[in-house]
Amino acid sequence: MNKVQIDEILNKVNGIKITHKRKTRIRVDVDADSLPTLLELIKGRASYIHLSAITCVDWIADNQFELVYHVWSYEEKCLISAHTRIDRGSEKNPAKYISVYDLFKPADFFERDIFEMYGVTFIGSPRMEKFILTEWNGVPPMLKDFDAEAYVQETFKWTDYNPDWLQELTDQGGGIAVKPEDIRTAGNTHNMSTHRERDKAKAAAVKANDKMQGWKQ
Amino acid sequence: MNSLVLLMVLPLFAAFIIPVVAKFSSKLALFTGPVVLCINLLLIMSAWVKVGSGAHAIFLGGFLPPVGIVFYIDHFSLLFSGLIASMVLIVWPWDAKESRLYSLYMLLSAASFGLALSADLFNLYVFYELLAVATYGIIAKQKNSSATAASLRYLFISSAGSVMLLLGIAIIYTLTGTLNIAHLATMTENLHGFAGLSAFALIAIGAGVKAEMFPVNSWVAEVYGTIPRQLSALLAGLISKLAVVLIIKMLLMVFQVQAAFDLLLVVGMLGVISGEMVAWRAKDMIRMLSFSSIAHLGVLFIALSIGGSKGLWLAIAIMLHHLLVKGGLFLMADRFSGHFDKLKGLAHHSPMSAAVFLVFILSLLGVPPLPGFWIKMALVMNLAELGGGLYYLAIGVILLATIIETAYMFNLVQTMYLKADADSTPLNKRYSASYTFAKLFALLLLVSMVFVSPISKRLKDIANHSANPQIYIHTVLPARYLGEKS
Amino acid sequence: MTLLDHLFIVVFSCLIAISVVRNLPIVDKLAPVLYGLILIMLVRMASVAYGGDAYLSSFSLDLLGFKMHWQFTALSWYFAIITLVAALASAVFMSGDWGRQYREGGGNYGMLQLALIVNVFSMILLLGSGDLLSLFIGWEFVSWASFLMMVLSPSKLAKKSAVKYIVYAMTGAMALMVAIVMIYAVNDSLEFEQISIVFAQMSGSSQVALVLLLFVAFAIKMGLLPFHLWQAVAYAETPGPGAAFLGAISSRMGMFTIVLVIVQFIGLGGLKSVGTSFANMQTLLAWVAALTTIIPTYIALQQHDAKRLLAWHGVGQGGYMLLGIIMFDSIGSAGGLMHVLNHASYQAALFMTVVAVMYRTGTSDLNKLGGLVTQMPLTFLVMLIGIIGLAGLPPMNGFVSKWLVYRSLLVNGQPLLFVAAVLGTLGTILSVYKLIHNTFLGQLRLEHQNVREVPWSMLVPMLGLSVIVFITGFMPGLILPWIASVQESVGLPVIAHHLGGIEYAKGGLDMIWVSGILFYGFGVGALIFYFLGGKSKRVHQYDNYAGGHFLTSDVRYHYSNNFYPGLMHLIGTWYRGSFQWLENSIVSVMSFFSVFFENIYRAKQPVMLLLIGVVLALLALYRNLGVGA
Amino acid sequence: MKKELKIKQKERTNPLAHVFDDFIRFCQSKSLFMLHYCTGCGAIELPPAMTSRFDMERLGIQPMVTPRQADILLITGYVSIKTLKRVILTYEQMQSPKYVIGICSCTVNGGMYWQSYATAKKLNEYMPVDVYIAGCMPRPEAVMAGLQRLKDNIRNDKKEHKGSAWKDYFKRYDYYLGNQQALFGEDWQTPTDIIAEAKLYGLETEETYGKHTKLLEKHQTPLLPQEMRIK
Amino acid sequence: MNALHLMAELIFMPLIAFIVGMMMVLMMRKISARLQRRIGPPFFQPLYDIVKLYGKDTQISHGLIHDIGIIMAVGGYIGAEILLPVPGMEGIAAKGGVITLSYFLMIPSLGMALGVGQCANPNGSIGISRALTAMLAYDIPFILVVFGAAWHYQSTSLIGMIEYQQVHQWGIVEMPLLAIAGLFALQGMLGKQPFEIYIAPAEIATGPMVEMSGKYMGGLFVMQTFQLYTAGVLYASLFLGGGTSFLTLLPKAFLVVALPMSIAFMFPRYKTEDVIRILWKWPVMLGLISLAFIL
Repeated sequence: MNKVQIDEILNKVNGIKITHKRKTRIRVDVDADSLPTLLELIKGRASYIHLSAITCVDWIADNQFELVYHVWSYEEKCLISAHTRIDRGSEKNPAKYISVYDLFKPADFFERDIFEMYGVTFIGSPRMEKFILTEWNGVPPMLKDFDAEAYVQETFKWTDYNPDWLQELTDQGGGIAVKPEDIRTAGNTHNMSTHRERDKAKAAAVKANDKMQGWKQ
Repeated sequence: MNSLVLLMVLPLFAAFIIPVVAKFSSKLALFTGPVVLCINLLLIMSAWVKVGSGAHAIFLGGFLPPVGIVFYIDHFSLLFSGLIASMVLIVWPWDAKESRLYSLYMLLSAASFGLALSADLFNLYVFYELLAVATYGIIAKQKNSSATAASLRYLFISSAGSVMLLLGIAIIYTLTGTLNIAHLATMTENLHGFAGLSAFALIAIGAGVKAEMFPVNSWVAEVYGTIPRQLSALLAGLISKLAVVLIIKMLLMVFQVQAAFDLLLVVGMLGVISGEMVAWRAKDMIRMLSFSSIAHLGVLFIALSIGGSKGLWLAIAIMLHHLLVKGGLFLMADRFSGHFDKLKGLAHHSPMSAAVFLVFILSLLGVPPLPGFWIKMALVMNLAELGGGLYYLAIGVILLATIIETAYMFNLVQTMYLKADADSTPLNKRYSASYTFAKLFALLLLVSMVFVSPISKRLKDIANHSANPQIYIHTVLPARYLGEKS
Repeated sequence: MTLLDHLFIVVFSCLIAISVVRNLPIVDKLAPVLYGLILIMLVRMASVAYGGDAYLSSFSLDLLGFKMHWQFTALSWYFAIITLVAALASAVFMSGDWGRQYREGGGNYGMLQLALIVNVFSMILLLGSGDLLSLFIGWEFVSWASFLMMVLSPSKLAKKSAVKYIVYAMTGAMALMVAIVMIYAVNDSLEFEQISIVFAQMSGSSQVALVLLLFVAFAIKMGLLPFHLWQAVAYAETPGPGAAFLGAISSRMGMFTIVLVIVQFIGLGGLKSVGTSFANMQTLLAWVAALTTIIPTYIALQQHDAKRLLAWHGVGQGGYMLLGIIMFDSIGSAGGLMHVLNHASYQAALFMTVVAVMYRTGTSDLNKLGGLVTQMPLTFLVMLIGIIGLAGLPPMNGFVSKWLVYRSLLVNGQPLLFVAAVLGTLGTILSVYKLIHNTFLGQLRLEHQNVREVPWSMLVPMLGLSVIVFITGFMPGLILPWIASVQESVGLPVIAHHLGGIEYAKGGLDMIWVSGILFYGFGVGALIFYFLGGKSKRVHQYDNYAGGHFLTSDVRYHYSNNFYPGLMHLIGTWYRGSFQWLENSIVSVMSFFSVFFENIYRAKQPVMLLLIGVVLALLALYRNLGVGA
Repeated sequence: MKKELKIKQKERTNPLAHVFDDFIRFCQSKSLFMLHYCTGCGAIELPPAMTSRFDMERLGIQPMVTPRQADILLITGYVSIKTLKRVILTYEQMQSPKYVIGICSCTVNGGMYWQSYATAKKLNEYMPVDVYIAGCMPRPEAVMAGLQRLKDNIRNDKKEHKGSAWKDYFKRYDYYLGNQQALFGEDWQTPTDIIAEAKLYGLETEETYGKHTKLLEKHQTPLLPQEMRIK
Repeated sequence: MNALHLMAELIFMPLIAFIVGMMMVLMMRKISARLQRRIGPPFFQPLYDIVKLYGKDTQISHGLIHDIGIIMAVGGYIGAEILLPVPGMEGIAAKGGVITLSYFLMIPSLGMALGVGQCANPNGSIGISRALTAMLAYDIPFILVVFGAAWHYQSTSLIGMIEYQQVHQWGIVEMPLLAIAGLFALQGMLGKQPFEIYIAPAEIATGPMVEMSGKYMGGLFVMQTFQLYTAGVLYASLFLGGGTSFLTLLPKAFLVVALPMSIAFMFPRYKTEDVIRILWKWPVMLGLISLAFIL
């Protein structure tokens, strides 16, 4: 089935945007409520029978989640990734979307995983419950507004780390130049909002460390 | 001694008087039968004492033997007539509505007495027919359709049987010219040819109809199934035995030859196997009992085939034992009968009837202390002494029959002792004479268990006395006649 | 009035006493006392067991020309003492709390007591028989008595299996009657000596017939191979200690009669002379015995009901006894005879433990039990001693008799029989471990948390029997003189014995030394265990390694179903029907014939038969007249 | 330095006992049964340590399957909180003297997953660890060196007291239990009854009991073994 | 058999068995190491293991029967050692023949089975059911071998057999096939690699030994030493003429144990039913053929 035929099938869905990335990759953007019809269409008409994954992206800025359905066809040797955007919702009314379990059985696991990691409940999915993080009952951890490092800082106590072998080294005058805590606090990355500022702070700390090392050569 | 003729005359006379008496008062009609039977019983007892160890012949109408009718009185025939009187008294239908049934019963007893006593062939045949007619009448008395069908079938078979009996007698008459058994006994040599033996075969099968012999006993199950339990007790218990007596008289006096014995043996064995096999599948109490009685009569024939006084002694013992046990079982069936499943849990309702039933079965199977065991042991011992393959086959058949009997009898006992559930019929608890008589029979059985050796000695004497032809000939044919002949 | 008459009178009066008083509460006290009384009467006659001559009874019956008299030889005394001990133990077991529970459960307790005394009476009668007819009468009494015992349990299956038993028993009795008749027919006497005289005169084929008939009769009662189908189900379904009694001794009456009739009067020469030199009767019997040790044992391995398992072992162990006896040499026959006593002791004890477990937990299904060792330790101890005996391991008496049987197989050079016997033993060890593991070891179920030990009235007989098992194992010399006197009375070579065991030229057995060494080993092991190692902490059954999984009480992880999967893959397919087809074929043949005959009776044209007969007769007449005139 | 907690275990008085103890400690150092709990990526380093090139058996160390038979618990790699529950259960099922070796830096201080919400950072907060072998998968030589170090600690434990860290679990059980409850919640319990074990072997100190053990008692009735009872 | 001699035998026989057994265990582990091109454990490693296990401070027990099981296991083998004739100490061995000895070898496995049963661990129960099935498998050829030997030497006491062999040639010369069958059965008896399904570490966590800690595990290690020693000496006295002195007996015993060990570490593990199928097919056939020759 060449490109024209596949486009002709795909265009049956109104409001669809198709981009042929490679011979084996087609990206399709479609709005939320017409995605299930698209999946049904390509499964029925175009032998895209294997749903290999459902992934979710947290666009915190646009307050949206992006759900990507990767469907593979053995005959075509080609993968269609259907992108759609759903509203991110908030604490009070969490994000919701329709489940495709009746089309593809594996969807059960993918939806359960996204529910656990992002908090998106899929209506009609058989088991909307904890999957991997059975011990975790906090905020869905993959959300952008969840800061893992901050969580770690206040749950785990950083005791000072001076094992006896370090004791011997320091007695002989050696030891660690810059304590890991200094790097950590100096870097103080946890209230930096963007990556770039964090990297800049890290580089400064490293330069300070090299300077200290200098005296040893 | 001549008063013994009354035995046969009185019931005949009563049979015709009862309908007339019934016109005046039904109660009188009710009692005439039993009164007559009691008189007969008294006569028999007095004769028993008078006869002592000898024998006596009555020539009716003064005609001398080869011509006239002869009654032969000895312990053997008196024993049977006594049994007839008491059995008919026991099964007397007190609650019969119209008097014709009483006259039929009177007719029946008259015929039986005749069979037991008479000593010449033609007379035997007449009484045999009278007996058959009486039984048709009684069977047909039942109102339901299956009874009439059964009696019809019985009519066909027994009439064919009596035709064969008549044919046998005719052959003997043509061969010897006489019908008096004693006279026949003196000229046995020309009866031992092929014709003689075929005559014996015909007589045996003819009488066999009544004696439930193998080929001709298909009527047994239907008839016993439909007639009242008391009557089937009488028929199975006694009447069949009378037919066997007829065969015995012929066998002992005339046909003491190996071919006859073999015939009886084969027929007996077939009877045993067929009876047991079908009883094994029977799912209904009465059907099982009737087929079991066929089997036991088969054993009787096997015992007869031993021949001589030993054979006769065993036959008498088996007959008495079978009368007690089968008669008792049929009388018991009056209280509980019908399909086995309906008998579930019976032992819990009335342990007494179950115990009595058990005693009868154990004696039937031949469990040691009970008399059944000793009879079976003696039978098997005698058969073994005769040696020969056929006799060992007979032993095998008898013992196989015991095993099959154990199987189906104890299946029934097992259902009895199970827990009663919904569909088992409640016992008809109303008082019935036959149940008390059944208990009496059981008591008799247990008592006889203790006196096994004295009873067996008495039976041996009777057998020896009546089994040897010389005594018979001398009493029946006066010396004068004999003197001329030899 | 010899001692034997006293014995008969006492036993009969006990029968009357118990039948009168069976429904009153005092029967619980009276029954054991009566059995004790009979035991004392028996002990008074002990001289016969130490080489004395047989006791003749003054009773003798002469019925219908058959003379019957009674005598008590060493053989009968040996079996009688086993019967009485088993009866006493089951009576004591029955009369205590078990009886109360049986009564409340709707069982007919009085009848059970009566059945037990009837069994004892009939067995004493059989053991005391002096000639063939009294033997037959005793044999019938014993069959009917055990039928009475079996038919008492309310379940429908029990009644069906009881009826199946009585049919088998009657077949056996009839076979015996035919044999007796064959012997009587020759010279009109029923004495035991007649057997050998008649056997000598008989032609080859009738010899085979006589031996086969005798063997069939006794094999049915003992449950040897072709006729073993009835025994397991019937004994398993008998109520409570009745099963213990039947399992212990009832089927060994077959062994008594085999020794009495076949071994004593037909003897080795007779057996060897029957049939060709290679396949003579002795090898046939030996192979029946060998197969009987193997097949029922591996059927027992598959049972998941404890009583069924033990009953199947009863069948299997019967094979050992016959295997021992059939060797006809001193140690083999001693082994076979001793195995009767040994088996009676631990089989009764094991059945009682299973009944005790049923008394407390209500079920004997091995898949519904487990972990009862902490709740019922004494019952566990009795079962442990019992299974060591049943498996035939050293300290217990089972080992002595099995050693004797093996030793005789070794001396007679029978490799295949030797392997067959060992297969039987190993099968026993496997199934016996399954029994004790599934009931007492492993995970304790929630519903059995508050199960308690059985009351003393049930423990005393069990412990008594296990003491017997141990004592006769530790010092087999106690019962070897009985066996020596039995061998002497039956005409077998007598075994040389001393208190510890058996002297034998090429390697004897001294149980005192062997057990001594074993206990010394255990002592040293205990010494090492308790003194060299430190303290050990008792832990709960959920504190267990399960691959990091937290064990909770709702998960049932006790491994009991399909206990030997490997073995079952290999041999399971052979045993599926456990030889049920043997029985079904006979039944189908029978029903075929009965249908055939039934059609004859239903046939509508009997008159046709008659007419044919008449026509034939006419034909004969015509021919005759032609000739006669 | 934390103060030396006196344990109630009575010291054996007779001299022979000391000789005996030294011999046992020598044998303990010479024969160690290893249970490696392949939690993380470090486990791949152990097969080479066992096979012909490095041959752990030379040191007398054998791999064993069940914690009951094992002396050393090798925690190889990061320990997620879910796995930590099983690791603690396995540790408690092992019989002392038992030793824990943390391989890979993830057990030391969280390693490269130090900022992950799902992993336990310091192993010795939850159980006493004898030897750490740092390295983001240390080479087999390092593992062998670590094992050799452990053997030396055991052999001269009398002088340096570095070989009996396992007693610390009983001595400061409350501290460890507190850390565990912090992670798993208050109703955290394991089937092994550590308090009873401490009492039995006399290893309890005042720090064994505390706030957290009271919490434990509130949630779990200790599993008492069924004792044989005649009546 | 004066008391002193008796005491000596009672104490020294198990001790000798223990020491020689430990050397055999060492040899076994060295062979497996050498086959895997490893150096293998130091000389006293078995001693260290056993002392360490007995020296453990804490060990768990699941109940009295668990303890008694281990006592029966060790005690049973001690009894078996005393019955096994050793040069110079045959006093007690005369009391029990080879049949008694083969039964003595069954007691430890039953004792251990009871102990493991009480541990209420499914791995243990599965292991025990496989161990007993394996016992069923290897005991048939073993009994055949014993039968053949007893029949050939016309006596069941081991001492009689050894004297017979000192006079005539060795058993292996006269009954070669039986000796091979004996080796096959020995392979099964020692419970090593090809027939080791009941200790399958990965599948059922060392089967019966899953809940054995401290001195319990030590007891099983001691049992293993006795097992190797008994197998070696028994086979030697059956087929290799037993030794008049230790110098001749021990090399034979070590050779007898070394042979199956070197075979063992080449093989993976058979399934339970294959164990039975193989052990009932080949050694039994060999045994029967050789019996045909002897009888």
